[in-house]
Amino acid sequence: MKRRDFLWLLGVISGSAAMSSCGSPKRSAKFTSYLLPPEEGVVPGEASFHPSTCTECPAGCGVVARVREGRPVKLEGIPGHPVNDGGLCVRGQSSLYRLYHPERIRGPMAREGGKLRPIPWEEAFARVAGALRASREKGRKNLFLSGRTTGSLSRLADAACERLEVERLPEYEVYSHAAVKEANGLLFGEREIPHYRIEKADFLLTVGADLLETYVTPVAYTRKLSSARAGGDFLWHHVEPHMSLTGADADRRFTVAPGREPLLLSFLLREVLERKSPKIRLPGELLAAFPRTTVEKVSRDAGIPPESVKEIADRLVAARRPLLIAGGISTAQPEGLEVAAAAALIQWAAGAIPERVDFAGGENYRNVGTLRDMEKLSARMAKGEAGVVFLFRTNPVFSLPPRVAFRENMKKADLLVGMGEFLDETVREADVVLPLSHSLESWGDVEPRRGVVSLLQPVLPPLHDTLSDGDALLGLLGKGSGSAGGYKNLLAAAWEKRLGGAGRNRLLEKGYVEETLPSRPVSLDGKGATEALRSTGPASGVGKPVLFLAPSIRTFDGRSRILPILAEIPDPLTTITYGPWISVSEEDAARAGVRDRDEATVASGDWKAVLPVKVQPGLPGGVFVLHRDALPAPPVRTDPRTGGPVERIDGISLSKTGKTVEIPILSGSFSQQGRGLIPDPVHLDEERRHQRWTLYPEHDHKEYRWAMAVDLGRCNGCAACVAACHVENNVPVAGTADHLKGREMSWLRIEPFYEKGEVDFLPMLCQQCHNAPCESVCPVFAAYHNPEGLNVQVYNRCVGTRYCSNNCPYKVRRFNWWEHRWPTPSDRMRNPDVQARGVGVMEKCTFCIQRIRAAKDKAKDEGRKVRDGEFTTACAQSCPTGAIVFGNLLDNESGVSRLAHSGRTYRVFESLGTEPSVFYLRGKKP
Amino acid sequence: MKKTFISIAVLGYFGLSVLLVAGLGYTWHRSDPAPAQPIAFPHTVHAGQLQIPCTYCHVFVERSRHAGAPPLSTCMGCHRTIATEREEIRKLTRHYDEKRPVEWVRVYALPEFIYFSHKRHVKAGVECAMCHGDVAGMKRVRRVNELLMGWCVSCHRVRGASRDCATCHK
Amino acid sequence: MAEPMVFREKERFLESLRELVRDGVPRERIRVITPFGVPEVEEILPGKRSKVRFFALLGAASGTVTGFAFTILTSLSWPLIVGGKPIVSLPPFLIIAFALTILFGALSTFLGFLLLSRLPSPRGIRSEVEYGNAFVILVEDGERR
Amino acid sequence: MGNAERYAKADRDILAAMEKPGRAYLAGLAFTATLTVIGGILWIYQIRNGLGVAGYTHPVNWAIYITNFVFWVGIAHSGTLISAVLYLFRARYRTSFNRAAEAMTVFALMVAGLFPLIHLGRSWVFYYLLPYPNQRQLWVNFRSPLIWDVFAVGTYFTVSLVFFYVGMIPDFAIARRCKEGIRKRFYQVLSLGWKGTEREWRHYGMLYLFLAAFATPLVASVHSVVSWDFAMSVVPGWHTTIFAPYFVAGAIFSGTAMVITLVIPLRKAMNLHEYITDDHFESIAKIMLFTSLIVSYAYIVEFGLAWYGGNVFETGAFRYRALGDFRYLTWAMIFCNSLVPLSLFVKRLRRNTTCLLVVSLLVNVGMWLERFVIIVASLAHDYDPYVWGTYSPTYVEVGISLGSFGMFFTLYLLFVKNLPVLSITEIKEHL
Repeated sequence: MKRRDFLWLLGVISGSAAMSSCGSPKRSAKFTSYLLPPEEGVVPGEASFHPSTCTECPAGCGVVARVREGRPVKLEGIPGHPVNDGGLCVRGQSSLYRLYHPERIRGPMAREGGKLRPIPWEEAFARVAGALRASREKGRKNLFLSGRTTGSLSRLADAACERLEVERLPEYEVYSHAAVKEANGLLFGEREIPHYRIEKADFLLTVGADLLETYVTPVAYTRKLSSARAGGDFLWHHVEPHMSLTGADADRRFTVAPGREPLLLSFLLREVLERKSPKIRLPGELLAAFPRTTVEKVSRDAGIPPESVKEIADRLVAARRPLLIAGGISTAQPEGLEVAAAAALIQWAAGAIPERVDFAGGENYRNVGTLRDMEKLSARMAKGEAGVVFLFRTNPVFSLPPRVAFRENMKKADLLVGMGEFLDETVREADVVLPLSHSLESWGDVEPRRGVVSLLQPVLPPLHDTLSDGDALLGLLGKGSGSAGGYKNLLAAAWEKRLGGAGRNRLLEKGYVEETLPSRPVSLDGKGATEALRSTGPASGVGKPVLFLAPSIRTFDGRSRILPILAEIPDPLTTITYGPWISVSEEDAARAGVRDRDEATVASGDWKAVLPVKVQPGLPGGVFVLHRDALPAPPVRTDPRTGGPVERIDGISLSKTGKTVEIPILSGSFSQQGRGLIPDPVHLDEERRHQRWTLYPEHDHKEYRWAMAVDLGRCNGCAACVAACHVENNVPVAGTADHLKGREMSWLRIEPFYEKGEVDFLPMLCQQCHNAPCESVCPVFAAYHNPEGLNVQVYNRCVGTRYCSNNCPYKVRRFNWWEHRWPTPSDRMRNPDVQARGVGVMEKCTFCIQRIRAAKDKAKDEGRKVRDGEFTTACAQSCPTGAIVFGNLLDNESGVSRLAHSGRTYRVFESLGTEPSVFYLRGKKP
Repeated sequence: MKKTFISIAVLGYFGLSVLLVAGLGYTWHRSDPAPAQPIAFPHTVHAGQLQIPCTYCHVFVERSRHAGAPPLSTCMGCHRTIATEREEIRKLTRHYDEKRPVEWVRVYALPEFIYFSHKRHVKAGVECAMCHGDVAGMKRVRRVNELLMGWCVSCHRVRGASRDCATCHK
Repeated sequence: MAEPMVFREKERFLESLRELVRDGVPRERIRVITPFGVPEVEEILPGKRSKVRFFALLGAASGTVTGFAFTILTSLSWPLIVGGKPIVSLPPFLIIAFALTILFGALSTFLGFLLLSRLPSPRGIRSEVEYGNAFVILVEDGERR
Repeated sequence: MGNAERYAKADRDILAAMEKPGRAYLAGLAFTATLTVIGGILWIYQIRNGLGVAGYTHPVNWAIYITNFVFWVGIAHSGTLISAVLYLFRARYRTSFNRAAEAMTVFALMVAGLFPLIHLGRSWVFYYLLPYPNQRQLWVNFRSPLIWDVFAVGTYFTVSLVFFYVGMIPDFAIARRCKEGIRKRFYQVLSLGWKGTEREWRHYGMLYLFLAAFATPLVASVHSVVSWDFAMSVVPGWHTTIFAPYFVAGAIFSGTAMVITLVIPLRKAMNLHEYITDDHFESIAKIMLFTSLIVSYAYIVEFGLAWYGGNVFETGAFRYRALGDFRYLTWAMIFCNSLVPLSLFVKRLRRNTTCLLVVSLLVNVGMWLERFVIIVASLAHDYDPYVWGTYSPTYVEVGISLGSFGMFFTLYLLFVKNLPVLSITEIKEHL
């Protein structure tokens, strides 16, 4: 029988009793029998795991979906996957909500009388086909615009466009990394983002590239960084004009005056050429673009202390395997090309190519166009050249600056075909809407990096009347219009052809295949570059103060805004959940006399916006930061040389309106108030003084005592664990109103504490205290200590006195102030192993007790104890840096007990004698 | 005068409490302990006369938390040939041919906040009958107990099984 | 039964009460009704001290015992560790025991009072005889008893 | 005039209070009853929608409801103090207050008892809090201060009720004589057929003595237990050893204040000037002044400890209390509880009922604020700075609180019309 039928049956087989936390079971539930015995190894009520790929952002991390009752309930990174190797970011963890999002398009629609009305697929395809013919006869051009596509889908799209005589436009991505590609193209003839092999470097210098947040493939970089750091002698310097999470995690962070990066880089280039690799000769006229400077000049103009400039240069020169990555904000400036080019030349000069800067396994951004391409497109549509325009998984209306007038111009086309999951700003305008399935409902593959094939496979039948990307395209070709599965066979053949039978099976089994590509040496060609660099960039504006449109770790370029979980998870640096806001440096705040939550008008020329203020420590004066997705249609200019966007707005003025806006800033204080939550490593011995003595007899644990170790040196505040916890434990979405009252529901939070512009992150979850204050005050034993050292909360015993929360020094307990709603079908993403808590009940983290239960169940079947590392909590599993280690403290061999007894260990508020089971490893990077 | 006053009070009080108890009793047992099934499957015949072991049909009981209903193919294994003329069997065959799974009505259901594993109990040597009663003797399966906490706990006490709340409470 | 002697003044009533006693009327046959407690009556007609005390003592004692027994036994019936405290932690149990001591003590004293003073007495409730603020002496004649 | 007349007069005067109610009375009753009903409706609304309708925030999990609970339990105390402790001390002036005070105790406890239920997240499973044999085979956690509350307050209520009733038995006997019709029957039953024989009086005396003896320790114990709800926790600002005496003193303080607030109008309305004289008020005022001094001392000690101890959490908590979001309430509290009562050092003011009324009202306000500040301000800023928050009540909380006052005064108004407001027999005894 077909896989999806089977899955469906699996779904209904144990449609167990309806949710009811009030105690009395609903007894009318039905349950269904199989037609045939299920495949071997599949057991109802037990989770099954299916590999696939995350499509929340272009990075293409491998994920394995945990499926219960035929529904995926959790995504986790695939260990060993060439991209993310087990890690998954906050967006990836949350992307499950995209699948179950209540606002997804339920079926194909067409515009009738100005309103979109549902129509059958056949009709939809027929209309499109008709329109294609019509406009072809009219001599108009049919256009196909998509977001970044890779692998088989990209090929299919090409084929389809060719067949239908549709012009396939350059793909549109907000973050096209135009400058980097342009520079590499001009210098080495590789219009591509190379694969940076950080793990092979001993010194990393990043300029503006937000490796840990959104830059190309953040999880991959994070993993690589961790492995590089694990290697020992590794140092990471980060240079940026603003303040980013990435900067906060770097070993040394230097702020450079906006647009002055080229100065620093020219200096470094000269240094490298003279002191490191004198043999290398660069074409003189090319070198002329990077004039010789002095430390003093650099430090004066770029605003970096001379000793720091020297420090960077010396490290760069001294390093045996240096690596330099420039990108992100720094290359999205008028000086972007210089920055990128200088960086590329330093890489060249320092001999980072091809070992550490690998073009052979590039990041597959060749087909991605630029902002200029979109301007062209808009212009063509304005002229009425456009016939049918396909808008495939892309939302230009939201992200393009108003001057491009994309929305207005695209209306001039004969027919707009919107293809996507949601009625976003673009699809909303379409005449025909073809709803696409989520990647977890679709067959497919992606090639995030050349030589890496990652699998997409359906783990549940489509929730709505949608088609997978491939099937939709096939439908346009009139092939079995709308019938599912056509694409699957195509893929099977394609994989067979490319990978061979063995490879295909490996792909289906493990979810990915990595081909070993021969590393390709590149040759430097100075001419084109010299030309480009001579031609001046866009007017560099009046300079400071400037506003940067930075990418957001929570929403990427804004595409993840719709995921409610991400709105619930605070922005790591500001702890703001429901935005928008503008980050203002302490200096500017003092000057403008604004404080947190004050409303301010930001203006530059004729552009202005009114936003609440958040004062951001560590942000250099004269620099404002706004997340790219904060306002639709931001006023980005186009760099004539790279075609890329200029995401820096110059000549900013900020003035307070006098109003204050309530925005949920979750942190009550960004200072530790001298309470030593993250004690200074200097005071190591002082902690030891709190040797606890007690009147009570010790209560012991027989087999297990579950404990956790959190390495603050590794934690970079990326909040992936928070999202993982949300999904794993059915943590409800509270909403703005409650967040304003501080009634967030998250069981795990990451507390940022600032000191002199430096930020440290403290993941705070239930400490599972050995002597828990919360337990003894509960009148009904809803909170008690179980034999395995867990601080269990029995939800349906709880009467809601909330005394436990009062008495918790860590305030990690959450109370259900309301009956939280799970709008259908999002209720189906709830983890059936965890109760959905009802109104008036206190809830909290119990170290993913459902996972402990499962592991013990398995171990019992095999008549053994649970092995260390056999399972772990959701947060620990998702952590890209492996900062969280979970295990059995009684087992001296276990990772956690080794860490718990290391010299760097401390516990929060140790002096209270609560004896937490969460051990923190203090101090900067290991 | 006084007497009536008192008697009214007394009557009112007891009347109320009686009503209350009755109401509670009603809500507790509101669902039919022996619901009619889409196909009248007689355990008396299969488990009783034919002595077919429970696990022959409830295949998952030793492998999963759910006992699971038999795949229709199992039924058809015999009923392709046996008693094909009977109305109920015709129903069954129709379901099978039209690939329509049978929607059985639950007799036992635990609240959503409870973790219960058939596997663990079977492996611990708990007889099916201990909870489900003499199913072999039931023409239509009847719920023999209400699965209230105290009932579980007493057995756990007796058998020395875990009484950690987290064993059963999610 | 003899006519009740009714007095409106406390002093007169006490005098005649003394007379009666002096005249050798057996104490058991004299009954007195007063609008409020008159200590002198106690002196004139010395009776046994009220037994209510013993009810108080018994009640209180049983309260203490119950308090400790109840808390300890229930805690042991399902031992759950909370806050790392011992299963049988007496200091908190002492509070319960104390509360129950007072409660049982007070209630049993009250019951004792009702018992000893034959209250509530249906006859008393129904009877229309009222002496108001008067002080009354009743002398029951011998045959009756 | 002779004793007999005086006795008769006492009967008349005091029972006069139970005559047909006037307009003012009915209006008052209507008003308080409405408040009660509104409170009830709001409570139902809260149960249907969840505690979100209240102003609770994440760090501040307890607020006005618990404040009211402590406040009302505190009010209850002076009742027992006056009727039991002063009885043991043979304090004459007690006679004129004890009935009113006892009634106050009982009603205050009825109101107080509701608040723990109102503030429960799931009020409908309140019975989980009661130790009774159940099919779950589960009992309650006797280590939890909240269970101590259940027992302490439960006991306190029962004992006070018995004490209250026992005190009234002989008076019922008088009432049944003076009243007619259904009310007569009513008092007949309540009087249990009390005759006034020497045997009855003998046992009665003993009973009353013992009840007083049993009730006396409750004055200290109950509010100590209530204070331990806070003192037993780890919250900085709650976790101090002085809480028990501090709260007991506060309770008596607020209680006496409430007695004065109630009795002054009562005396005026029912012109009982002969039985409740200024001397009586003066002696109560002295108690109030005394306890006020204790409370002020406790304030000083609290801040002193925080300052001297130098514990970062303690100092933080008290700095916030004095200078933080709730500073105005804190200073208002100090003004009402520590400064205003000092005026009672002046004899003339002590004997001036208007002045007394004003002071007692301010003290009531001040003591309510004290509990609010202790509870909310301590929770708002405890250990982890990240979760620091603040709190502001919603109309639901305010409404339910007003409702509680409505309920209390409704009960009190019903009391003055249906039960003897003074202990007639005792008054006669002392004539």
